[in-house]
Amino acid sequence: MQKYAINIAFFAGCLLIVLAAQFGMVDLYVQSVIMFMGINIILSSSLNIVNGYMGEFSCGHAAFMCVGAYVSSVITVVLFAQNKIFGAPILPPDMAVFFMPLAILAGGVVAALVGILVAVPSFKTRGDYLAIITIAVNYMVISGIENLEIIGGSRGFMGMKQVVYAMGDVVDIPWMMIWTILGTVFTIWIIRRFVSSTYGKGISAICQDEIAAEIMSVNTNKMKLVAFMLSSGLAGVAGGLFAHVIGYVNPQSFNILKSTECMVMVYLGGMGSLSGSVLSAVLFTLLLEALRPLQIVKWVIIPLILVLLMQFRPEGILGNKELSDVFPRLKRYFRFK
Amino acid sequence: MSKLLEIRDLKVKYGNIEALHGVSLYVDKGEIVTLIGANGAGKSTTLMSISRLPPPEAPKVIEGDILYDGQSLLDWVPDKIVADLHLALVPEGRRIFGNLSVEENLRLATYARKDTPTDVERDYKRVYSLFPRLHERRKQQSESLSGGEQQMLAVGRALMSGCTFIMLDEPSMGLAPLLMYDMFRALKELNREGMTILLIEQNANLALKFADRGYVIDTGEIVAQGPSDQLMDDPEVKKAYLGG
Amino acid sequence: MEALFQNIINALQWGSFYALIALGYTLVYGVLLLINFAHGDIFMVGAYIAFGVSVFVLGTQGLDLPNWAILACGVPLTMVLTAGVGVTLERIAYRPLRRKGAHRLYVVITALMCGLILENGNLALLGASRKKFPELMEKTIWTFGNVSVTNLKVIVIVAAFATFAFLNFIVTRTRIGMAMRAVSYDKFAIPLMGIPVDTVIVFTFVLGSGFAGLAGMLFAMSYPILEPYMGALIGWKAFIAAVVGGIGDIRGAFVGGFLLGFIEVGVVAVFPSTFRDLIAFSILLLILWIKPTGLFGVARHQKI
Amino acid sequence: MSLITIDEMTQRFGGLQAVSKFEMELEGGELVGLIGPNGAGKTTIFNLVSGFYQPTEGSITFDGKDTRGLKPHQVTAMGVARTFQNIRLWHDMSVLDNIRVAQHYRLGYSVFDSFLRTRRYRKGEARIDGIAWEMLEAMDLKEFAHELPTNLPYGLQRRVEIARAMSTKPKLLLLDEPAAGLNSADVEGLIKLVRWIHDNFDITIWMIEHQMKVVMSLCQYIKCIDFGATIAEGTPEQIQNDPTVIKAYLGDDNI
Amino acid sequence: GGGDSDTIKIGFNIPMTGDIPKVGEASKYAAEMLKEDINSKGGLEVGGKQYKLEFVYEDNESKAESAVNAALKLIEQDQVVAIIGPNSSKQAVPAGGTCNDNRVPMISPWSTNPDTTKDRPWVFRAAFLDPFQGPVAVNFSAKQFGAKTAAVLFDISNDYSKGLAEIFRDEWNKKFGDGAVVAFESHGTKDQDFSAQLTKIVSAKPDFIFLPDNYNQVALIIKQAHDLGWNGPFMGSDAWGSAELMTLCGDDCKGQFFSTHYAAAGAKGDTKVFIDRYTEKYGYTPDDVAALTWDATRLVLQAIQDAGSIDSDVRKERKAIRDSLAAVKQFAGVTGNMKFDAQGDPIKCAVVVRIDENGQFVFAESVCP
Ligand SMILES: Nc1ncnc2c1ncn2[C@@H]1O[C@H](COP(=O)(O)OP(=O)(O)OP(=O)(O)O)[C@@H](O)[C@H]1O
Ligand SMILES: Nc1ncnc2c1ncn2[C@@H]1O[C@H](COP(=O)(O)OP(=O)(O)OP(=O)(O)O)[C@@H](O)[C@H]1O
Ligand SMILES: [Mg+2]
Ligand SMILES: [Mg+2]
Repeated sequence: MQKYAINIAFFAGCLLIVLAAQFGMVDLYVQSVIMFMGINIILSSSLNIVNGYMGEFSCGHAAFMCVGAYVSSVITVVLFAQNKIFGAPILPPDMAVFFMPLAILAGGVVAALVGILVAVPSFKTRGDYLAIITIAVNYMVISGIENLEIIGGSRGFMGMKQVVYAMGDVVDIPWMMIWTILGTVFTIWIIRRFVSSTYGKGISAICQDEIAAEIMSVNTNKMKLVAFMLSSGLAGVAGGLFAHVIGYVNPQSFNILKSTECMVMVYLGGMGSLSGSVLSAVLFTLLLEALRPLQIVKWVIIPLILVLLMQFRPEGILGNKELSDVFPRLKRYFRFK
Repeated sequence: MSKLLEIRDLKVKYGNIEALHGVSLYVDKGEIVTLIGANGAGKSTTLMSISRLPPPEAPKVIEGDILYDGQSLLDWVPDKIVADLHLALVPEGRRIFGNLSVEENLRLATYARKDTPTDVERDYKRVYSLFPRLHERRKQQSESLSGGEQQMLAVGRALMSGCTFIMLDEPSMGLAPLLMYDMFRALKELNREGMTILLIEQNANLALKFADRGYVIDTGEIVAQGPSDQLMDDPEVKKAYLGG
Repeated sequence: MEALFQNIINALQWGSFYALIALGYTLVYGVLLLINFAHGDIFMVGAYIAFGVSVFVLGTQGLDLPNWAILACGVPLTMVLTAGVGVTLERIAYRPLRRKGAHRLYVVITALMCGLILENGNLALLGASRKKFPELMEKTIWTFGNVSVTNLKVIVIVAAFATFAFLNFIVTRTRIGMAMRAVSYDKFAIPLMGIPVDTVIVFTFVLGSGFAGLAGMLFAMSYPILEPYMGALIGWKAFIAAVVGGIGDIRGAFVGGFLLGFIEVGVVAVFPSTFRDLIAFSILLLILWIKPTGLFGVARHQKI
Repeated sequence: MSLITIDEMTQRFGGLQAVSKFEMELEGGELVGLIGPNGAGKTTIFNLVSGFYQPTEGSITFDGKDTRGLKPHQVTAMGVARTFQNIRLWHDMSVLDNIRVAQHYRLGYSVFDSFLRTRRYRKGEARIDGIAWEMLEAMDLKEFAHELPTNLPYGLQRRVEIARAMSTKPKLLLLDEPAAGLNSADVEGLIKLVRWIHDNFDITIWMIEHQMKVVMSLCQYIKCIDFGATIAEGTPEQIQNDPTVIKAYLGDDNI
Repeated sequence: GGGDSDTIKIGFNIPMTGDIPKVGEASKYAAEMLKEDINSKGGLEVGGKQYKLEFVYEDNESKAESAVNAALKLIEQDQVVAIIGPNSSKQAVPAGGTCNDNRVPMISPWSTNPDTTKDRPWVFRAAFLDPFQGPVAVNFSAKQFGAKTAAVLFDISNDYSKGLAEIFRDEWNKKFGDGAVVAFESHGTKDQDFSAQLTKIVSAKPDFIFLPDNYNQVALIIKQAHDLGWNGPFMGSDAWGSAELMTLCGDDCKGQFFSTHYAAAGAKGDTKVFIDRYTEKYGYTPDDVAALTWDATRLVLQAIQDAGSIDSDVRKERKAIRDSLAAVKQFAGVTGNMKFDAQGDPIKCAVVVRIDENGQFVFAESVCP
């Protein structure tokens, strides 16, 4: 019983948020901040698989987010929304309720496939050469979409709001909030289970000594493939949620800056620390919103804070530990690993 | 003879783990002294503290003093110790510069030398005659050298820095017997030319045979010391370190 | 045909800037294995310093020297001041981390942050208005048929080659150069050779940032519009160029810079320019696929 | 049928011929030594056998299968395990995890099982856990199971590395200078350990070592190479008294 | 918030950081000036009562998601009655959606993307759209340069630039037959070197080059075109309309034409007053963003006044503002007279200006729908 205390508390918390949202106890602004928090958690913890656990240096995470966002948006819009190019909805809009998670997952899957574009070179190259490949992929994806007139090119793509309304028409609850929370939980759940399995530890082995790993029977290429696809797939999920929360996507929303933000969150939290990634994503999102009134100064302060933080904790907030290693008592309530 | 190097109850820490709990030892000019002890006893730590290498890899001195020629080394920086005091260290695990060729590695060691080119030339000759294999491979990327070759390079490099006092941390590690003996002979030769030597060696028998005096260190403390032959007869030492 | 020649010249000039900046990246990387993401912004600061120097110190608002004098004093002054900026960064941001033995990627992220601070700090201080760089040189356009070259373009290209020759000499021929390469492999053993590590590192930053300053000045002369974010994109691309050339290797950065210049110009010349990034980066990807460690980078094969 | 047959194996690095026409045949169950001057090509031979390098010429047949073109992890899966000249443990993983991960090739479940924690997953984890603990037990490393390798003394790290290699259930165990960096007392321990392994597991051991004490007391048969080619082979006695070996390798120990 | 006190809160969703900080600055300056005007007069008079104005500025970092958050913050936390901005369509489109959902009137001063206002009764804009400006450019340049062939260079990642470029191309081809646009080249937003594209354009020998680009890039492009030996004319769009253009571009830009909302030089009446005061206050002549923000804000204020009284319930007040905005019959702005069509887009005239010898933007011609 006690072992699940946190799971239950967590579940209750999520439920509470949803209910609060439902009965207008927290206003839309707070809600959207919470949703972006969830999305950032997905981004940072998924990137942590590659940059943290596997010790690679991927700088193009936003590319996969972008792919996921566009794919899932196009699916939902084509299926459930009236659209200039794609015309009338194919399915009755109220079915969106059931298809939404599938669409978002589909986005994730396609993003994972794009992840292969990075994974395969990683068989041969490492470190900073791979970093370049990820950056290149980021630029290519953006440039590619800007040239895809059918989905709006650089004008961006919209219509997802209609789908969200359609869901609202069926049952009027804060759907996107629910999907985001589910997506976040799903991500953490999967990653935790993966990295704590012996199978997943193969990735850490590659990080710490690739040669030893290969010679000690770890199929390094396969593991890299898995790691990259998982990471980019989850980024795709984040993208799908992002697109439907805002109701509009634009290639430039996924440029190198976005990737940089993901990186910052990972290293802020600590390489190879899942709870660290979650923590840092929350902090980072709050920081961004809290300092909004500072306008220009904000973007001097935030990096300054981070630089100072690095000086005091040169291994990120949690280093490569989990919360449970820092506060062992937590172990009683929850299995972090 | 005068005490060239003297350590007075030295205490050092890695982070907040104390690795040496008050080590005292001295080396006279022109002497060969060896430091033996189990793995993890603190031998390398001692040498790294003498060279004043910076943390985190090297320890931090928290108590005691290190005197060289009567002056304290504590406020010296490592590169000056090599450049001005001619006190060289062959670190554990070789630490050669793998991206440079063998020759470049040797040349780099002469970076801070102030004496005449002829002396430098002489040292090149000496090193190459000491380790002919290095001469064969002088153009090769030192990264791809075999373990033993790398060890030779590490020692040769220290000699190229024009030192008068050399500290070696397990120089025979990974060396084939023949080479090992050759190297010890070479060191003896250098010693006769006036080189002072402080040696860490796993093979205690060999070390004591080679050295004039010895210290036995265990978990950060000196547990025995004295002339080599005396130590070799010490039953305690025999049992613990000479393998019965 | 003429278009071809014209584009070669365009590519040479644009590539020169990539090369100049990439050289700075590679220098620092070659010593600290640190991707100094702030480098693009140091370049930007260099441009602003050049602006300040040639307007408020030597120029119309200051001593009001003639243009040739401004150039003569401005270039070295800019290089020195910019070098100062680079060294300051290394002193206050990177060195403490290094001392604490932080993972190198944390230093990289710090560099990234420092870049942001430079960009937005500039924006906050000098406001959003862009700066116009004065014309320090009587522009002359030589035209052969439809191919036209300005004296400035020639100067830029020459400067790039000269810089390369100089840096290459330093790194491969001099002892400090050798020390620089050694530091990159193992900082720990450097002092044991009697070499002061920090001196070597500072020297590297002086070189790297100094030439970023030169690049900034030349850039400001060729593209006389300064804005805080001008260093970001070109910085990223120069980094890419450096890596494709084989990061850590001076020749690599130089060739890589021009390669990128030629690819970008070439793609625009041949394909619809809307596809530029897509095709250009695909080509780079291909190159890295065929030569996984860049053009000049040697695979650091693990000895086991 | 012999366990491993190495036929005319040659390895070049650019101009340099590190191994030339090396021949070796092991029936299975032996404990053999490989000695030779530094740079003779010993480690390279191990790298070739363990699939880390591909031979420039010649062939390696293990268990009747040609191992050329196989990746190291496949070779390991066939039953070749090794240790390294300088220790290569995964420093940020507990000793236990080091030994768990080394059994990667027979986890017997897929990535999705690891997500869903299926029965296959639990079975697989349980199995390798069992083997891991057995191995720790056998090598009496039990009390260090949850330590990080870096916190262990050098001697123990060596033993952990051997345990890790053993946990892949090899038929052939390659030890590259296992005694290097060990002090005399630990060397004694190592000798006992290797002998114990050889007696208690159905395994063939092939070791590189420069400490004659170890080689001579352990190996039944010794091969001495120089410049990548065999210069002498035989029993310890023969080798010790072989003039070419003395001249090229052993030398005399008066200092 | 709203009307319960005697202040009126209006939100500004503008880019103070990111790609186009200058735009944010201009908007803010204009708004500040307007606020001071009115508050110094004791406030805005509505239904015989004086209300002080309170403007809340939120930085949207020129990011889509940030614009949405900024909008929500203004709506929920600050309880503003109306929102001005965002300016560029990248943020205006999503933020417009948000405002429309939450029934808050929003006016984007600058956005030209039809989607911003399309099917969004609560969203308006102050700038004319590409489908109107495109033909203006076509007809004018055809007449002015007697051109048959044209080349276009635009910013592919800037939907304003891209949209206008495409409309221009289609219009031109319609007028002079396919292939009359001899070169259609693009560049990226942060690019600084355009010589490759220009080489292509120059060798295609068009009669003139259409350049729907931001003024900072315009300055570079025209310089580089001249370096490449191009001496033909350029035709520009309203994004040229910045005081900075001349400081950046210098002589190279003199003699070029561009279509915009108003001609600063030789302006009369309110426009002149506005320009002079702005110039005197901030040290440079206002660009089109400033002017459009000024108009957009005044539109809201007029709408508030038209509504007749301030409703203490913010929601009702917003509704009132929205209705009277939609009902605006005739509004005399510094960027010309306008009223809104069904979509909430302005119906207003465009002017084409010439950059004269002393860098003034002088009126050349006015085109009305
Ligand atoms: N960088 C370090 N950080 C933390 N602890 C360290 C570090 N280096 C050594 N130690 C610890 O300090 C103690 C002494 O280590 P040292 O390397 O001096 O032993 P040693 O006598 O050289 O052993 P060996 O014979 O294996 O070289 C050991 O317990 C070791 O775990
Ligand atoms: N990857 C490589 N590239 C080039 N040369 C190499 C490479 N690996 C080894 N060599 C060379 O091949 C020779 C054999 O190396 P190897 O490591 O096998 O020697 P070894 O017998 O293990 O010596 P030791 O006992 O010192 O470890 C050496 O001369 C070494 O320089
Ligand atoms: Mg040691
Ligand atoms: Mg070897």
